[in-house]
Amino acid sequence: MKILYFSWLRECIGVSFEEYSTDQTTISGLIRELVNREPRYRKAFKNLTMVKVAIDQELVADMETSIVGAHEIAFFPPMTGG
Amino acid sequence: MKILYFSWLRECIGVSFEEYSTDQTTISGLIRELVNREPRYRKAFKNLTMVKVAIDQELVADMETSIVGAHEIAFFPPMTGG
Amino acid sequence: MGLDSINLHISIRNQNFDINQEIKQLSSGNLNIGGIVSFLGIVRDLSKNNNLKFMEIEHYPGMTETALMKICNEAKTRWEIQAISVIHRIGKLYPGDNIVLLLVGSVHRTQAFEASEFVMDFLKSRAPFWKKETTLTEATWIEENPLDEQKLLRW
Amino acid sequence: MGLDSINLHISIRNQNFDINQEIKQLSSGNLNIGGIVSFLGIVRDLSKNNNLKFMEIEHYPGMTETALMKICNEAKTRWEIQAISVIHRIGKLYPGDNIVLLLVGSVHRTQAFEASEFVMDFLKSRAPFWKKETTLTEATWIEENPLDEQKLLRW
Repeated sequence: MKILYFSWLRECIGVSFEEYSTDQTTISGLIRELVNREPRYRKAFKNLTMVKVAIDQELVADMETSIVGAHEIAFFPPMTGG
Repeated sequence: MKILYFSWLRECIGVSFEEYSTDQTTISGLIRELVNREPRYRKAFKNLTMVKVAIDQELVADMETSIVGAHEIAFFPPMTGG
Repeated sequence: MGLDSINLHISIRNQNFDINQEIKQLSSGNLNIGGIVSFLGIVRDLSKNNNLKFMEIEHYPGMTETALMKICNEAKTRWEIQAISVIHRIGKLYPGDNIVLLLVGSVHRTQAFEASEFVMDFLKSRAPFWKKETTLTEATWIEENPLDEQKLLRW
Repeated sequence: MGLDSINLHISIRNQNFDINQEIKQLSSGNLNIGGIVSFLGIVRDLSKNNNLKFMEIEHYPGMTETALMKICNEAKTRWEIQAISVIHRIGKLYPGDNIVLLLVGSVHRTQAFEASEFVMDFLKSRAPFWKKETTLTEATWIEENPLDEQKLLRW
């Protein structure tokens, strides 16, 4: 799958996207795995109330949502458009 | 005083304004006097729910409002701007 | 207080307006205006047989300006807005022509939206304008929509 | 149904827009549109020391368009509106620059006003845009206004 990062999450992790394979089946599982990878992920996901997630370009509110079969997962802070 | 007519009241009465002197002290008194003057006034003021009044360019809702000292009285149908 | 602290612009006229230019004028010199809500009214053909030739708009010079000033000042006391502009055309207008342009500038989006609705609702039923439609077959004065008067009750 | 019966236009881009031209495009060929409500968002200097140099807007290509389409279609099912246009700029913008233009055309004024507020409220908190402000001294990502999320509850 492809993982995308936007805004300060992108700056913190240092890439705008990466290809990634995981056996994790939920968003929270994926985040746990990333956080254990490197300090930059730990820093980015430090405060999860500041992180929003989209699976295949659809916003999801529940961190226990399944990511099985997902092509694209995006992490970003609350939106500030308009 | 000056009496002004707008929209179909103007068309019905045939003038856009006229100078007028009256001993009447209220709007309803003035209308009664006008109606007794000529058929064109009777026709214009036939249905008073369709007639609005402004005294010195200020809309008034009550037909018993005093016109004593007024400089300008206007009769017109409900507004349809915008 | 009142007119001093708000940029208020009212214009009743025959000529058309340029929206870009009006917006530029409204926001010029005020970088606090982060949002401008506008309402543009256009002549549409509401006649039964869709055969409107033109519309004529009459108004009560003097009272119109006073009534609009009053409405805008009331909006200014109720909402946090920085600037209002109202342009209303009079005379002969054709289908598709612009009739009215309201611009409300504010720091806060919601404030500008509410103030705009307020001004339009009162402009419609309290500013002395009257419209006459001429179709291919007849000329009739537009009648008040009873809903317009009802709308005022919500404010 | 959905997109068929409504004139829907969504554009995410670097370049500025011309409001006159966008309005012309929205109302062209639809004389039923008697009113157009618009919201124009402009870059303003909200930094503490009033020293904003520029703003950068980032977005999520693909998701942005999908999210806006969804918002506009929802507005279309809730209100009687004939046309919606949303233009949102991305990239580097300076104080006074246009950011966003929303146009909603309708036969009924009130419908257009409500639909516009709805679209702006959801655009603000549900469309994937992020703003970063660079002042003379620092660069910071704008934080969400908690009120924006609350505003969604009224719909």
